[in-house]
Amino acid sequence: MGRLFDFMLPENKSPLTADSTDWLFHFINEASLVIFLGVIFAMIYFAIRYRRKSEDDKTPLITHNNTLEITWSVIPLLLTFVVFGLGYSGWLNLKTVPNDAYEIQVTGFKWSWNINYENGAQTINEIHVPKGIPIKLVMTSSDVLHSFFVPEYRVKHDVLPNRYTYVWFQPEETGESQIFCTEYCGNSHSNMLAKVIVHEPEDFQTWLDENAGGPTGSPIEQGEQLVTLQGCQACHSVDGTEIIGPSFKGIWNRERKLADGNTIIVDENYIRESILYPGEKIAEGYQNVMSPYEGRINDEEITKIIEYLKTID
Amino acid sequence: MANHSATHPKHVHHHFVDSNQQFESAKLGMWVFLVNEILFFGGLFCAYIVFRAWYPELFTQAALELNTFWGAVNTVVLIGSSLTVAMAIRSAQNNQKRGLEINLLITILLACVFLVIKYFEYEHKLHLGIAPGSFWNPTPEIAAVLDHPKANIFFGIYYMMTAVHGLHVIIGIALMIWLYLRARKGHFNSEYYTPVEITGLYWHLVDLIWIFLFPLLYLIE
Amino acid sequence: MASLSKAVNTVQMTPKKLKVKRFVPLENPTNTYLTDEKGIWAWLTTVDHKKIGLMYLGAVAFFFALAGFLAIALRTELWTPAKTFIEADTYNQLFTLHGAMMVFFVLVPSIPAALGNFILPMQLGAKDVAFPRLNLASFYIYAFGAIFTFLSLANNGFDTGWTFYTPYSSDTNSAGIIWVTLGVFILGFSSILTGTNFITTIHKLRAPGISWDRLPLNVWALYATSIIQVLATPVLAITILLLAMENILDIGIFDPALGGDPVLYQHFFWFYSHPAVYIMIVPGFGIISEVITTFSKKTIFGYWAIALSSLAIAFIGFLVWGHHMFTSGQSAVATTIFSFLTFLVGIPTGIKIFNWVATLYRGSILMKTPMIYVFIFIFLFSIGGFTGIMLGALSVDIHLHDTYYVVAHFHYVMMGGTLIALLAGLHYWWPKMTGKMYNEPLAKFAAVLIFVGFNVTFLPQFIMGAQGMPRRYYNYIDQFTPFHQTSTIGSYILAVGFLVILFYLAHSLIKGQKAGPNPWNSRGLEWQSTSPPDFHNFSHTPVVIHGPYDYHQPMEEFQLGLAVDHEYGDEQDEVAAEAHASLDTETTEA
Amino acid sequence: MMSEHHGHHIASAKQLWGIGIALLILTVLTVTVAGLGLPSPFDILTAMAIALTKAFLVAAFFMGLYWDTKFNSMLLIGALAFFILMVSITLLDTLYRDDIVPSF
Repeated sequence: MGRLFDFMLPENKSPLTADSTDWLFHFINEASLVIFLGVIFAMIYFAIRYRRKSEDDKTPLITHNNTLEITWSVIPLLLTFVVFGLGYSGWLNLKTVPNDAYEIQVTGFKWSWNINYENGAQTINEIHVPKGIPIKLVMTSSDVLHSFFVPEYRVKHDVLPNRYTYVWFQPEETGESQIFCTEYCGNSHSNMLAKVIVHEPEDFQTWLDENAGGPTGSPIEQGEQLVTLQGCQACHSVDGTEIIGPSFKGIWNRERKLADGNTIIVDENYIRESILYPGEKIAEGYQNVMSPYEGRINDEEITKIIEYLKTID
Repeated sequence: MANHSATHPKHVHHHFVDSNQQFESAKLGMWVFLVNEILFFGGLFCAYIVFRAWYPELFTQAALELNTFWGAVNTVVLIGSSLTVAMAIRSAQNNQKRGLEINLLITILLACVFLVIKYFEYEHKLHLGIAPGSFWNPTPEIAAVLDHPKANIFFGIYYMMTAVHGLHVIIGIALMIWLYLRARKGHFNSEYYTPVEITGLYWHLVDLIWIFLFPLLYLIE
Repeated sequence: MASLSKAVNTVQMTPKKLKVKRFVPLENPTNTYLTDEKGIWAWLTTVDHKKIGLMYLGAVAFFFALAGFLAIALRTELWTPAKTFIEADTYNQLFTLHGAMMVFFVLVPSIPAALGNFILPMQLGAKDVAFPRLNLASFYIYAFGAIFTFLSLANNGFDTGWTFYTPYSSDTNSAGIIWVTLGVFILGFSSILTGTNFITTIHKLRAPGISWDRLPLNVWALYATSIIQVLATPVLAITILLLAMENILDIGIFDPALGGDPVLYQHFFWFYSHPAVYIMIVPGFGIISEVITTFSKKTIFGYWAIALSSLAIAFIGFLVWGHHMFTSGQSAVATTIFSFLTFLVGIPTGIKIFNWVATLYRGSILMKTPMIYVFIFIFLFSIGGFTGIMLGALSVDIHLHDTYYVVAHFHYVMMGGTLIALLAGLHYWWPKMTGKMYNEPLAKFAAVLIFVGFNVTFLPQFIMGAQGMPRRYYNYIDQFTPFHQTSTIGSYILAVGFLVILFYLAHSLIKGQKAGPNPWNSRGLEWQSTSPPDFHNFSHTPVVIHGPYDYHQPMEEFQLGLAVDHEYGDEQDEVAAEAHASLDTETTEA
Repeated sequence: MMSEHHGHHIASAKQLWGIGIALLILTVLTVTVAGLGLPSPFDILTAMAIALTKAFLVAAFFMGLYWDTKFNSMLLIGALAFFILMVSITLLDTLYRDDIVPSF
């Protein structure tokens, strides 16, 4: 605390992952500042002290000085070794997940984060965690590259399709922390935001139990929750607003013009096809940007979503 | 470099001091270009090595679909054409206009033979549905032998490597025809044969690449 | 003055003795490369390296203005956290285009192909580059590449970022990506041809006496650059070809949905694109060395340290590409080794800066515009370098990767480094290229505007980046608003600075004062010709007996040429040579 | 005259044919060895050793590096060195993805 460059960093809410990073950040900044000011001072001093007095100025012949060359090669070299070593050990710490970490599954997709808990609880764009214990996120992507970044924990890792990557952190106070996607992933990349919500351990347990098993209620209610959990609303509104894709409002059983000029009635089969293979029949006036949900959603869930969509009029 | 007493021959450009400087420059330039070529193909070889290290069994399996006999024939054809190009340069150095023309013609012929064989190889594979990328649609018999989920990637690499190499062969043929036409007009002699020399270098590189492609793609048992 | 001295010196050079005499460049040349052939057609078909260099300079300036205009649009859009005046799709396409144009159309060709083309043969005392026609071809290939890139805009554009990461780029349905990859592929050839040409020229076309230890540091820098161009660019070509095939044919090498590996794409891409950073900055180092000696009137401090550090940077630059991939999912072993090697590349860069500052010691320092840009360069580039150390440190990079901190870092290096060096070189060689002087007070004013505007634009980006602001964001959360607004204001100041430069350079072309052959009293060989130079650069074959920075030697000994009749070249040549001989008043013992 | 032009060595027809025949024999050899089915990694090692020998013959004699300036050979070797660098560093990633922390 109380370092010169404190103003640059966000609050540190996960000391176990952030402390060494912050220390090194300050160290490099301060060491750099000293050398930088030295160089700039020397440069400006020489410019004034040795300014040209006449066109006939004679300058001495100084070709080189091996002692100096070695000095200003070796000292920075040693400094950078120190920086490398500290960066390496801090990074090892970020890589080494404590054995007792609580695991949460995270799936990134265009343009939301889907969170799955061990007991079937699901959320979208909200990671609920208890404070004071290490949390491990096991992450994958269902379309393109994303990157999971929580500035206040100093953790970041790319999220790749067909592979699992992970980060860990241990929040020490309750509250919210911002999550960003930092790997460019298309139109709404900058809206792919989420929050870590840190609870007291007992509150977290209550929350987890309440949400066990995923969507609940009537098929229509489950359909509504699925539309939220699957991130549909990042692109499709339910109130008629045009976002990236067509709104869900008032589409059921109506005619729809397609980009290829044909017209189609929006029925069960069209909705099913549009979820699984969105590129097949594009609505007129929209781009083909949705990633296929084939393999990410089952028929039962599709049926529930269709039931829900019928009700939005 | 300092030799200014010789007259400035017609084929020497204004910014060169003499014929030798021009020849050496052209040759150096060509070698630098070959460095490019090596790293250009290097990218493909790198992809090959990475995937082979990941899936050695895939490469053993998939190489069975490639015809070693015709691959070997093509190797011999290209080596032969390298030999004739070297002979063509020798002819030019010795002022043998006729020898130069004949050797260039044989080279062009061999290069065409290479492409024809390659064409039949491609044709056969496409017929079996072993096609690159989204055209990948192997017949049931092939699919039964080649039951590897990443088989499409091996052939993706195979097609990229051979097609880019084939493209170099085509460019080589075009250059060789250009040389032949100039040779017929008597442009080359022992004092000036730079284009023959540097095209020869290019052609040898095309041969070199194939020398590695052949065992890497065809000879995995 | 008028005596026709036929006295001739003999300089001992291996393997044979050369007769040399002094050639004083004409104050008012009547026959220059600009008057040699006239008309637009003569320009478009010229094989003269000087004209090609100028054409490149014009093209680079055009693309810089265009990409700079895009930057202003982007900064304006970021004035508010949500939409200010353009849609997300447009924004994404604009930042992609800004990046791609700045990298491929501006920074890569800027110094080598524009200034380098003009200056390199002159510094070597050559009449042209080794392959003048290839040189012209490289310009047209560059133009074709640009056309293809713009055709992509007519085909839905592309919004992948200039890095074209798979699978986003290979899955996109926009045809624009095909056109732009084709464009970049073609541009690569232009870069390769320039590099090939320079390497050959430096090896084979040096004037008598220019041994490797008398090569100007600018030439050393361009030599190192050319090596990188030749070794790295073909890998970009094959990468971009594979990417296009991935998009068109789905060959599956990079696309995880087809079994491929997106991280492999990143290896391929950065194998070129990291060394490409050195393609952009190393020529800048060359310019700094030239300018700093001229305006200190002093021998460079640590000639070999600076020359060899360029080569060291070129070599080590090939070993560090993975530091762009610390969060990508590459293996831990690779990450560790890449981080370690990354620090090694910082050392030769530091050595250069220390040597430049040491050169100032006990010099005779004249703060003309080029020298002011050198000071700005050292200031901004040092910040870029130190923040590079920050990003090389593994744990810190995890936090800073893909944030505005990185954006600010590479702008400090690329714009604060390369572009400022380009401005230094442009002002330094402007009298040589055009024969005219520019308005010095206005030029200094513009330099100050650019310095202030630059820092106002990019310093806040370090802070918001460290605070967590990710790059390539169209919307942002409210807490970053003040930083973004400061940055936007800074970008406007920068733009005004560049407009001032445009104004006084245009004015100089029309009404500038005559510069004379050597307005800075430099010892560099390129200054021992007329301004502007004649078609063959020199009316004689220059002979060099001193290093390019030997300010302790008299000027006369830098104006030597072969004292033999011109038996080659056209007749104009001989006339010009005789005209010079008649001005020859004295000779010096060498 | 020719002694001055060190780049203008003229190979004899005998030399060139000799190299051509050697290349032919090596091709037959590599196909034969591949047919033997040597255990891995000896199969790929022999195949590469033969290919390198062939490449050396082509580069040294057909391309004339044997008689040429050293610098051109350096270019070729340099290109190969950078290729090997590219491959080996990339392999440092792709072969060691499973190690969570570096196992030096």
